[in-house]
Amino acid sequence: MFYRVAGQYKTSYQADYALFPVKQDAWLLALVLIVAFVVFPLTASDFMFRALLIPVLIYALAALGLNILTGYAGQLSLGTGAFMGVGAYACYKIVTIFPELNIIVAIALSGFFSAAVGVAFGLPSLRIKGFYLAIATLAAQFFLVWLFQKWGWLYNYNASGAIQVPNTQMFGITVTGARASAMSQYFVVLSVVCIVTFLAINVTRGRIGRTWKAVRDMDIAAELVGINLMKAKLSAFFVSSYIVGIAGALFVFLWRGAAEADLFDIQLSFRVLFIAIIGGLGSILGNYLGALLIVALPVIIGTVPAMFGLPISSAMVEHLNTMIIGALIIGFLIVEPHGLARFWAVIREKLIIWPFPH
Amino acid sequence: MNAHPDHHIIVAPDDDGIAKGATLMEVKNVSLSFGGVKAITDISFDVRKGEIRAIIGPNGAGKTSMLNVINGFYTPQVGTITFRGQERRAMKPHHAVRQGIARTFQNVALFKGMSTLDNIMAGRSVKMKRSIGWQMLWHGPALAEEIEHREKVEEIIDFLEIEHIRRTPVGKLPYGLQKRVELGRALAMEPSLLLLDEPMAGMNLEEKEDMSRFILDVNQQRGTTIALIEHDMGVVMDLSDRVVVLDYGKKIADGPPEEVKNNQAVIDAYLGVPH
Amino acid sequence: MAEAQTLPDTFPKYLLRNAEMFGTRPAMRHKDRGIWQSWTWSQQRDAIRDFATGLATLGVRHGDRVAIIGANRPKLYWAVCAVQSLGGVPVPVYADAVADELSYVLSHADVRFAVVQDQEQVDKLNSFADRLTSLQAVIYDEPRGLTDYDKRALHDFEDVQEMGRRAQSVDGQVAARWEEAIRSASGEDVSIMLYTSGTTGRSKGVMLKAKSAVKAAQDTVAFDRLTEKDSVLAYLPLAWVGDHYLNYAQGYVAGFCMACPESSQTVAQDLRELAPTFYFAPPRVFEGLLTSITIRMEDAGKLKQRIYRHYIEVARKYGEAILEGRSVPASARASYAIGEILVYGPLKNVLGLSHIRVAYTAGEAIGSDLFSFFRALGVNLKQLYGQTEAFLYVTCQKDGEVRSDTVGPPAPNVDIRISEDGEVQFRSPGMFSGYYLEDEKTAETMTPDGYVKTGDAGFFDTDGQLKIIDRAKDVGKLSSGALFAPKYLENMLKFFPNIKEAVAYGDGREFATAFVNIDLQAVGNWAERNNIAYASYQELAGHPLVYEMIAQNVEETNRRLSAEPMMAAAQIRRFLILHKELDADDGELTRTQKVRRSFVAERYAPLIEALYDGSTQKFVETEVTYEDGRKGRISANVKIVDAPVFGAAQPVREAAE
Amino acid sequence: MERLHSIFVAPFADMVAAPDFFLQVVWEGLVSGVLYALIALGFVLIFKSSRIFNFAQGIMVVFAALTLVGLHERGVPALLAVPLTLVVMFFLAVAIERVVLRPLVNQPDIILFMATIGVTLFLIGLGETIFGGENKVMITSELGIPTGSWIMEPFGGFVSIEQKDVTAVVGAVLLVIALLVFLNKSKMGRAIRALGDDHQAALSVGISLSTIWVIVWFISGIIALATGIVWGARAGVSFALEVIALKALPVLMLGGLESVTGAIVGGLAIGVLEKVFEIYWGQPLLGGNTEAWFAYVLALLVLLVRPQGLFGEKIIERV
Repeated sequence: MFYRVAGQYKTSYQADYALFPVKQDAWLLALVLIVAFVVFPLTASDFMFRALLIPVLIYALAALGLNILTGYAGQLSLGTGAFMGVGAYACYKIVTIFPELNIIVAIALSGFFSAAVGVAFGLPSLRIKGFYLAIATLAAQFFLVWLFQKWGWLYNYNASGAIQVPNTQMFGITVTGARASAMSQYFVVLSVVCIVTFLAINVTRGRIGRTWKAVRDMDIAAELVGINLMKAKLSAFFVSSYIVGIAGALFVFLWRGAAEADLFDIQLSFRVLFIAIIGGLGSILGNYLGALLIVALPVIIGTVPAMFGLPISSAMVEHLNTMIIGALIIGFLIVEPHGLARFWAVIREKLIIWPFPH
Repeated sequence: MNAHPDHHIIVAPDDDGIAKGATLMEVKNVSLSFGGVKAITDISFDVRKGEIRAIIGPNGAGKTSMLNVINGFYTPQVGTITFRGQERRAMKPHHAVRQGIARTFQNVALFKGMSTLDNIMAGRSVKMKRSIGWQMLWHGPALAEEIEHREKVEEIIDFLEIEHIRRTPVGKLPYGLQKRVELGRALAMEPSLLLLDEPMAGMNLEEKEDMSRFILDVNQQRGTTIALIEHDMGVVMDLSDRVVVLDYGKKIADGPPEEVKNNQAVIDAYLGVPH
Repeated sequence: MAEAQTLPDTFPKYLLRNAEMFGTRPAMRHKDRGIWQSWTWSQQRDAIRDFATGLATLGVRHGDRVAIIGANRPKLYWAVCAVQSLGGVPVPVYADAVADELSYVLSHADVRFAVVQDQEQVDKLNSFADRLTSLQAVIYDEPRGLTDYDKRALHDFEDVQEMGRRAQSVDGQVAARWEEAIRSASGEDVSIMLYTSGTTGRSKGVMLKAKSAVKAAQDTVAFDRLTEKDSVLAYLPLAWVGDHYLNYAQGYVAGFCMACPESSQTVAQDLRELAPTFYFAPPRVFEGLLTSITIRMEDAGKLKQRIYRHYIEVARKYGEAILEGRSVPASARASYAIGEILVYGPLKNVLGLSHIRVAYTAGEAIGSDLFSFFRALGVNLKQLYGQTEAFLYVTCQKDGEVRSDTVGPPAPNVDIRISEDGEVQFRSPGMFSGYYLEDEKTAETMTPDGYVKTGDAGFFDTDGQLKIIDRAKDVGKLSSGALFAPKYLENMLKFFPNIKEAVAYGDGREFATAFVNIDLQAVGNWAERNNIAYASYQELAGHPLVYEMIAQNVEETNRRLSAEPMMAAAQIRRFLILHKELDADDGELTRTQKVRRSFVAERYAPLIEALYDGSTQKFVETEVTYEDGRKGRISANVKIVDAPVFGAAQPVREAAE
Repeated sequence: MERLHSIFVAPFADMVAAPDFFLQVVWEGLVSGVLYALIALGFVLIFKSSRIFNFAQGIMVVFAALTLVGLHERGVPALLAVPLTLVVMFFLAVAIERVVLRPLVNQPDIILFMATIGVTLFLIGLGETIFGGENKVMITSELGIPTGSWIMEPFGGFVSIEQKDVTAVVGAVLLVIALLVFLNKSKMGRAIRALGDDHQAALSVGISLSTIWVIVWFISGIIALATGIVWGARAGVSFALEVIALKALPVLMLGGLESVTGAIVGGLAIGVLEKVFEIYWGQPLLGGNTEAWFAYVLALLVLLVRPQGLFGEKIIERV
């Protein structure tokens, strides 16, 4: 209906390969960006930033990383939480060793550590396939979390066993630590997420993205068209773990402020996996939709009954939340196994061919 | 505004310096078995540059195993394969691709979640070189490379008359079209030797005629050497220059179609005369 | 009007002018290799110059006839202009013409060269090359499959261009001389020869002078205010006068951009991508669009259907008035505006009609519901009446003065009169100069005082618009003496979506009868929704429920006929549904899809007898031609059904029994 | 040198020096192993019959135990609570078949896997909403399970064996025997086994797919309850068990997804090995708590050598 595509024809491949070949998509994105960069900062409260906006962005980024591995390259991972942990601990060590380093640079560097660990645990994928591979990532999950607890060097031998984010500044504004304002943290997270997303879109739509998808759809055929499976799989592990790693660094440095090893347990892995699946495997947009749903849901469950004068204990909120998310996952898989992104794609398609049903 | 496109860029195989009619590949005394079960026994034949070579035989004759040996998917226990003058026995399939051997599969092996265009583009992965750094930026060298290969792929799409399904996920296509897309993907690799595994299996008469025409066109216009497996004798006889006949993993005849057609051993094999 | 005197009088002159005036504006697009390949006017001039000079090298001379055969392709359109630039005469031929037809036209026109699209056409030419001694060389656009052909008299289009470029580089004056020859060319030369498909007999080569052709195009370009900013999709056969006029002639005169579709299967998709501003389609295309809209909407959800029906109703009430700028209540205007957002806009978008400024339909009568439907959506659809002999336009409707049952007043500078026996005759700037090599036929068609006989029966109604009833020679009389205009009946029947084609009989008989072809898409969809299984057209056509449905349509037709004094006597008393679709390959339709009534009558004589002898079914066997040219036979027991008649006609029926 | 000694010599020396303690460790490991094996068994059954990687198997254990305890808390006599819990598990099986499996039939494996994770979350939420999230004590004695312990004195030392552990082992063995008899001797059992290989063949036995699925999930439910009772008796009942339940995964990988024998052997092996590793290497050298990851790393190492698991059949790739 609002998508009027008649007359939007391409006279060159450059135009055909534009980020948004359809004008309306570009407008929509511009609108979203304006809301994110202008409207929210002008209107949102600290609670809104800390409870909703920042976590949505960080979870979406982590899911994006996972999605590259699972959705694009078809390699199931149950160890996302631990890889986020690697990013977070790496960032912590970098910041303690080089206190002068710009925090963004530190975060960007920390991704390489998680990427390296990711590739190491990805090596078995060359021999092990499908569900069997999940065990490799589970091994990473449990082993790494154990390591976070036992290896004192990682947390500078703090008595508490936790890492505490120091105050750091960028352009004279405190962006991490207890003194940082929610809004400044939001801007940092938003910028990082936007840039990474842009780069990820580019990688997934070009040769490398095709290689990953080929491996996902049929690895034997991929090999027989000359794709080097090892390179393809390991590059997916690398890119995926890199993004997951910086999501982990953001998670601790720009949101939680402090972290213990338990924060990166398997529950975190599952939460990110749910976001990727509910959002839609093999999609970039889906990660944002999924994160919005999974992060917003407890907030809604926590506040809506109260508005109707039905106070619910926080424990009950948590129980209901778990149950509803479980039901939602099943429901979504039944209604649209390909997630919210596909859901949106269907709606978009419907808008384009409106008023026709097909 | 584009300059007007040159319609005559034909994606041709690399010039491998082998003259038309000379031996491109030679299979010598190859035997293959799986856990004691013999699939191929002591088979030798050659493929000459520029010809259409058919490998035929009843079901279970070892045809697909033969192809799998040629493109490196299986390693024979005995025997050698010489391709473009290089002798080898074991190698990875993606090395075979780099050497110039491409193939299609009996049961279509496409990337089901990807569009026709992406499937054929995937066939050009080997030829694309831009690093992940350029890919991330997209604009610039990566895009230029993408477009360069897109042009080649569009030629193939045009050649195979599949313009109307360019953006359709191949999983949704009818079988006959999937086969054509798969041929397109193999052509995108610009092979010196194209292996076709039952290109006409499961097709109706009209689709078979179309496919025969494409195979002939590929051979004539692009000069691609083709080795194909077929179960259906009729089509093969019209199409191929020379035919190898296998039965129970052994070679029972080799020669031009007319000669093979009248060979008693071949007739017996097809009629199912017990050995 | 100083400028008017300097206006070019040939199309190549326009090419040079456009290349100067609109050098960087698009002249041609072609959906190829997944994108719209585009050429500016100056690129187009260069391409044509290279080809023309190449042709000259091959020996094309002033007055040579050059056949152009193929689908809508930039290179074929360039060939037209290139041949004209050398003073030659392009002779476009329908791409789907079978070898026999092609051979007749080519030898009749005595063509020396042919520019063809692909291997298919080359093969056709080769099949009768021995009989076609005048043909010197064939030039093809698509090299596919032609590798092994004898290349002595066969050239690639681009090789010919290359020859031209070489000639230009060898002699620096070649290009200048080419331009000079164009500038000094006479408007009196024949610009093009169009072979009319003709509903009877062999086709005739209609010769059109450059000056007349250009003048006609100038008039209509001014009439519809076409400019270089307009665009069209050239998807109709390029041998048809409509395509040549609307796209080529008007395109050169106005300087707008012509686009060629990727293939005939992708026209709808291409139209949607391109969204042209000027559009022509015969009524059957609009009918197909409406049918597909209706069918697709039937699968929509309840809410959508309600929205759709509500706003279509709003459009029916006010849409045309708003389009024509008549006064409409503010509330209706608001309602229409919402409808534009919810329904009309999206609908036009999906069909690729969003940017249409002017759309025409012609060739057949168009149902008023169908016509109004598109106008109500805001598509400025108009009718014109034309002929190859007139270089298309005889009448056309002005914006704001549009009706579905007339074809409008005379086009600019056209003079029309109705002869005593009711035939429409005209004189126009675009008028043809004669049939090639057939002077007596030319004489037959012209009146002594220089009017062209159209062969159509018609009259001017009160507001000066022309109304066409039928082909003059087809208008007959029932045995009672009442008027019988078969086309009129057929058109009324065809306005029902379930009926694709109808053939009416009754001349000299006691009453009128009809053959009906059902619309396989519409009826098939209906069958699917009602769980009626069928394996073939024949089976569906013979289904009792289908007969029931068509009987209702015939009854409705009779009711409408009974309201018209002149036509009431010709109500349809008996009809049958034909067991096969009428097909051009079997000679039942012309290449432009018009019914050959007398041929059909001959072919199905037993069925016509059955219509009049009271039998309720009849066994027939028919030869059919398949797409690949093979022949086969099909047979069927065709049922014949009575239809009720209304009003004054009643007594005749009793007499018949 | 010292380090190498502490890794490769000292632990074995300790084992030999205190064989009674070593036996105690092995016994403890064996009991955990039995529980791992039971969970894995329920899993294998479901995988064999429907190709579903049932992540919810572990949580079904907790859910069954929680239901049992919850019913008892609400005044239902212990011996009545057991059959009532079985009824609940039956309806759970029916519900899962109706709500989850039927609509998702023919979806890709990963989708079904995710659906079982959804089931997992739902069951956790449901259990906590109904019975509360706090830890509970298994009604061991109410069910007539002996709670004392036997002291044995081999090699001059002593080994303490709890009677409820012995009950668990005996119960598990009986359960496995019953299951094997069912799978091999009954028509339904054969249908279930056939299903893994060929849907059509299984259907030709004359039992509908839905029925088979309900039965299989119900059997898994029975196994879950048995596991839950035993485990609850050892460690209390709470959703913290979930993490331990996850250990069924490495067991499965080790044993092969489709092998009943593999599940049992894998379970026992992992139970014993992780305990031995923890006591003799983990605690002295690595700071302890190695049970958190040992099973996974072991399974990973085995898979690297045999990608199809210890008991899986070799996969031959075909094109």
